[in-house]
Parts: sequence; C-alpha cells; structure tokens
Amino acid sequence: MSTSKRFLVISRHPPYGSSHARDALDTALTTAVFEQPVSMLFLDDGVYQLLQAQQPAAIQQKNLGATLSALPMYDIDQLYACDKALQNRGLQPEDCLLPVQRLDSNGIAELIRTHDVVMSF
Amino acid sequence: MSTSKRFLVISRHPPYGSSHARDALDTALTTAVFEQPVSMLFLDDGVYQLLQAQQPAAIQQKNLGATLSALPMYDIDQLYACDKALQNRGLQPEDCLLPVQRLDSNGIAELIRTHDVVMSF
Amino acid sequence: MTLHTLNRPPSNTALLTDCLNACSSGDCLLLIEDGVYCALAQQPLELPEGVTACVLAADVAARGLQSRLHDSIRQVDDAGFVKLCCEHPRVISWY
Amino acid sequence: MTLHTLNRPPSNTALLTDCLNACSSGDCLLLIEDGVYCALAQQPLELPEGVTACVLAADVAARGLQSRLHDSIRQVDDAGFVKLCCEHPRVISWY
Amino acid sequence: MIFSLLVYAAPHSHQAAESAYRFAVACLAQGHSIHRVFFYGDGVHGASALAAPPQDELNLPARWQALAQTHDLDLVVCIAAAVRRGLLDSNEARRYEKPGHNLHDGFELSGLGQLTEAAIVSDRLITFGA
Amino acid sequence: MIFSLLVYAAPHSHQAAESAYRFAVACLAQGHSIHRVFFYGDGVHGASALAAPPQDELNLPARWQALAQTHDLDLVVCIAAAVRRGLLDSNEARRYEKPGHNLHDGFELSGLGQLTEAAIVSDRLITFGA
Repeated sequence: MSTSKRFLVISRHPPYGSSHARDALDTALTTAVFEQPVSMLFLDDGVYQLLQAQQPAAIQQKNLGATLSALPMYDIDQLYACDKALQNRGLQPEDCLLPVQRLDSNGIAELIRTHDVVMSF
Repeated sequence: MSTSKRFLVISRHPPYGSSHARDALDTALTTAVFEQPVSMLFLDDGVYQLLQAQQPAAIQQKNLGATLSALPMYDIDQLYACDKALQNRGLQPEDCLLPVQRLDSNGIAELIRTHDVVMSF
Repeated sequence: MTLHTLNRPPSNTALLTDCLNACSSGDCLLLIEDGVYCALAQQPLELPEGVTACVLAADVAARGLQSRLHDSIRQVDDAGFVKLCCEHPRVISWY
Repeated sequence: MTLHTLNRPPSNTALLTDCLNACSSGDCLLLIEDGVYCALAQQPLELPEGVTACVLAADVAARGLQSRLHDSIRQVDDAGFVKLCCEHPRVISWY
Repeated sequence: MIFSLLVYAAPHSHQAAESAYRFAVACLAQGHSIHRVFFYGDGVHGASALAAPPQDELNLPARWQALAQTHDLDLVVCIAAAVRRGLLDSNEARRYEKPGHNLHDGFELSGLGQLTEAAIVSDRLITFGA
Repeated sequence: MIFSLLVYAAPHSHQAAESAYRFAVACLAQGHSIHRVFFYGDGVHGASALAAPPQDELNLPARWQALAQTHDLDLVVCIAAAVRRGLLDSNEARRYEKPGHNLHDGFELSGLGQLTEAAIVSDRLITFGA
C-alpha cells in the first residue's frame, strides 16, 4: 500500500440508536491506523455524537464520546460538522467534546472535492 | 383462541426497498387466516404500495401489488389510507390497485381507538 | 387511551407527524432510544391537546441530554415504561 | 466530479437535503431503490445548478412509476450505473 | 398483567433489540408475566447460537434463554423470516440440506400465527422495531 | 477499471444487498474487474452458509460465491461485525467455543483494514447501504 489517498468519512446518525455511528468511527480509526490521511464530517443527527457527558452504561453500550475524544491521538484532527445541523440543534462549541470546524453547504461541497474516497454511514 | 380481538396493521414503508411492507402484509394475512378481524392502514410512503403496474421481476422480488390485490379474498376489506399522504404524492383513486377509504388525522385517531391491537411496520 | 412509543429523532419528520396525528386526547407519547431527541427544549414538541409526553431516563443519560430536556417532559425508568403500558389498553410503536 | 447515489424516498427530507447541499456543479445524482420516488413529476427535485439527475430503470419499473417520472430525469440501466461510476472519480452513497 | 413482545430489530445493529430485553426484565420484576417473545424480520438474529459479542456488549440470545428458563416464557422465532436469513434449527437444516444449524437453545421456530395468538391471549403486545 | 464494493445491508431486509450483486454483475459484464467485495455491519449476513431463501428470491451468498469463482474476486467479511452477529468460520467457532460455523464457502473473515486496502488499490469504491 505505497500509494496514499485522502479519505473522508461522513457520519450522519446519532449515537447508540443504531450501529452507524460506531461503524463510521471504526472505519475512520482503521483508515488512520493504515496511515492514510482521514477527515471526518458530521452531518444531520450525526452532530449529536459530539455532545459531552454521554453515559451509555445504563443501556450497556460503549461510550462513543470517549472514543471520539481520542481521535486526535490517532492523528485524526481534520474534523468537520455541518454548521446548520449544529445550529438547528442548539449545539454550541462549549457543548462539544472536541473542536470541529463548522462548514456551510459550499464548504461541505468543497471538502468533498478535496478528498479521493468518501464513505458515508 | 376463542376470544377475538380487532387488529389494525399500519404499513408506513414503500414496497421493495426494505422488507417492512411485505412483513406488514404477511402479518395482516396471517391474522385473517386465524379468523381475527383485521384492518390495514397505509401511512406516509406506505401508500406507494397501492400503485398499479408494479413490475418487480427485474429486481428479483415478488410482486407485492399482486398480493395486496388479493386482500379482499382473505376477507381483509377494511383498507384505509392517509388522505394527505395520497394527496402529497398525487395518487388518485384510479392510480390504485384496490379501493381504500381515505382518512384525515381525526379519522386515523378514531380508527385506532376502535381497534384492540395495533401493529405498525 | 393509547400509549405511543417513538424511537427516532425529530429529523424523521414524517414519522413524528404521523405519530402526533394519530394521537387522541388522553394518549401518552413515550420517547425512547433516539426518540429522546424529540424531547429537547431547543425544538419543543407540538403535542395535540390532552396528550402528554415522557422520556426513558436511561436513553436520555446515554446521549448526554439531561440538561437539555424540555421542562414539560417527565422522565420515567424501565419500571415506569411498564407501568405506562399497563395504564393504556393499547400500545403503538412508531419506528 | 462526484456521482451521488441516493436510495431513500423524499420523505427522508434531511437525507435529500444533505445530499443536494453536498453537490458541486458537474456532479450527477443517481436515484436507486426507494430513491426513485425522488424523481416523480409530482414533487420536482430542486437540483443545484449544473447538477444532473438519473434513475435506475429497474427500480422505477418495480415500483410502477414509469409514467410518473419528471421529464428532466434520464433513466439508466445497470450498465449505465457502472458507466456513471467510471465517468466520476468519486462516488458517495446517501442512504 | 400478561404481556407479549414483538422484536423486529437485530442486536448490535439497532438498540431496539436491547430495549426489548430491558423491558422484559422490568416487566417480570414487577410481577407481570410474559406469554411470548416473538422474533420477526431482522429480529430473528437475536436467537443466534453463534453470536459472540465483545464482553462489554450484551449477549442477548443467552440472556433471553436464561430469562425464559427462570420465568417460563416462550421464545418463538418466525420460521419464514429465519430460514431466509440463515437461522435454522436441526429440522430446517435437514429439510434444506444445510451443513449445520444455529438456533440458540431455548428458542423455537414457528409460524407467524404465533404472533397472532400471542396478541389474542395477552393483555398487551409491545413492539420493539427498527 | 478496478472496482471494490462495500455492502452495508442485509439481504431480504434491504434491497441494497441485492443491488450490490446486480451492480457487480453489470460491472464484470463490461470488462471491469472487481478487487474486493467487503461486507460490513448487517451486510455480513450476506455471507451466511445457512440462508435458505424461497425459490423466487435470490440466494445471495451462493451467487456471490459463483461470481467470485468465475471472476477471481475477493469476498471479505468484517470479522468484528460478523462475530458479534453470529457469523463464524471454523477458526472463530473454535476460539469462541461455539458449536458450529456458518460462513459460506468462498468468503473469508478479516479486519476492517481490508476495506481501507480495497479503497486504496481500487479506482472506485461503491457503497450499498441501509
């Protein structure tokens, strides 16, 4: 695997209700482990993954927020979110467990154009 | 099974994309076979099941419309659909493969109140 | 009287609308799983008259929403979910 | 240039909006499976400038929608789907 | 009160499968009885004998079996939904000439009529779906 | 051109699983090659050796195997997704002390890295999801 491509993982689902959010995250982490540059983009209810103070022990699931917080340790620091999705849900930067760059529609379309492989979950 | 209850099966999904529509239909048919009175209510994209001229052979699926047409033969003749769902999709009575009673919100709420068991798919 | 459970977020507008339209006065709406996002103060639910709403507490806590719930919405635990089922002769699941 | 596939009906408003917002001029939107309901004349798609839309013919026929498609939308077969993938260096699936 | 549950979602893919189990536990803890849990659609995967989830996730088939043993409840899997999805008991494995079977102990395959029957004899039927 | 496919939906539940197969057939018919089909999430059920669908529905695991034999393509199932969902090969069955295994011939269990690798070496990665 000498060649390298720029990966973008889009995550559109809220945590815990389904496995989409976990699967997106595992895909991004694996891509980083394989030393490919990877960005993540949170759209729609996917932005709810960014909320602090998740306590999923009562529903017997792993804390997805904790894994998200570790993304920068895996050199996944290109994190983006749909500005409108955050705004509609009243999510401020201080509500989020890690900093993300907020993008409008033009920014999202441009982000996609600068990546080679886009996987959406 | 001496006692009898009034069953309502709600079907909210379009045909073919997922198994929801087929599962709803099978549930209604089985209920009828067990000689329980059963009504069906089509909501949201579920009303697309009523469209004539479905040709699912090319996607290797069974014709759901054909099964639907047979409902009256199984004594399932209490068929209802959300009027607004039909209207929003431009579906006229002549577009449909069998006649349904159109209900507004009040009618739907009342339909539910007159049934003992409601299963939604 | 009917208990309605709903497990999808409000972005699923058609589901939430169908559920609310199907409610009669006296019905109760219990928000579970991803349905608890419908209970946030940020986007208040427009409940039909005579309809009350609750959320399942474990699902609220899991998603970090404790401080973000709308005032009018009561939290219930699993035992409360069972009790609601007993109090309503009919239960419909919207998913 | 990107090919976007979408397989859900337009009642899934958030998905369709996200997909359309993510399009750049020159992109193509291919509607497949339940996504073909987005191609009906009854509710015309509001495509961004420079974006074209197609539908997968087998999915249209399966659902009985042949006579209900919007004029501006081209039907492609499975081979056409593959060709669209070749013509666009990037494919995103919206589902 | 007599409850029956309809599970229409797969474990590890949708929380609904886990919610159903939690509900059943709460139900029995309050002294209610559960007549039947019916697994339909993707819910049939909740009856797999081969599922090996990570230690921090619920092993639902094993949990359901334990609950059924303690509280004498019926775990029924829709046979038509199961067979097309690759969930077989030894009878069906023979019938379809498959090399093995994977229905967890404590569950049985039967027809959709068992759902109708459950709805008739129970005071409440609660669906957990996706 | 070199394609790889990501199948993220279960057969018989979502049409996406069938769409992926039809796409693969069309792809190969046009002279393209497919490097790998990767089954992830609920897509892993598309690799079940025990699925016995009705005659008028596609038996996707058998179809994929036949396609792989003819066209020399790789059918890889995400091991983490498979094991928690009850899809095991003989190795994993031994490791988890399960009474049997149900991975269809022609498929192999491997890590998510095989998806990354497929995306790198292929000209196109097409996802079929639900």
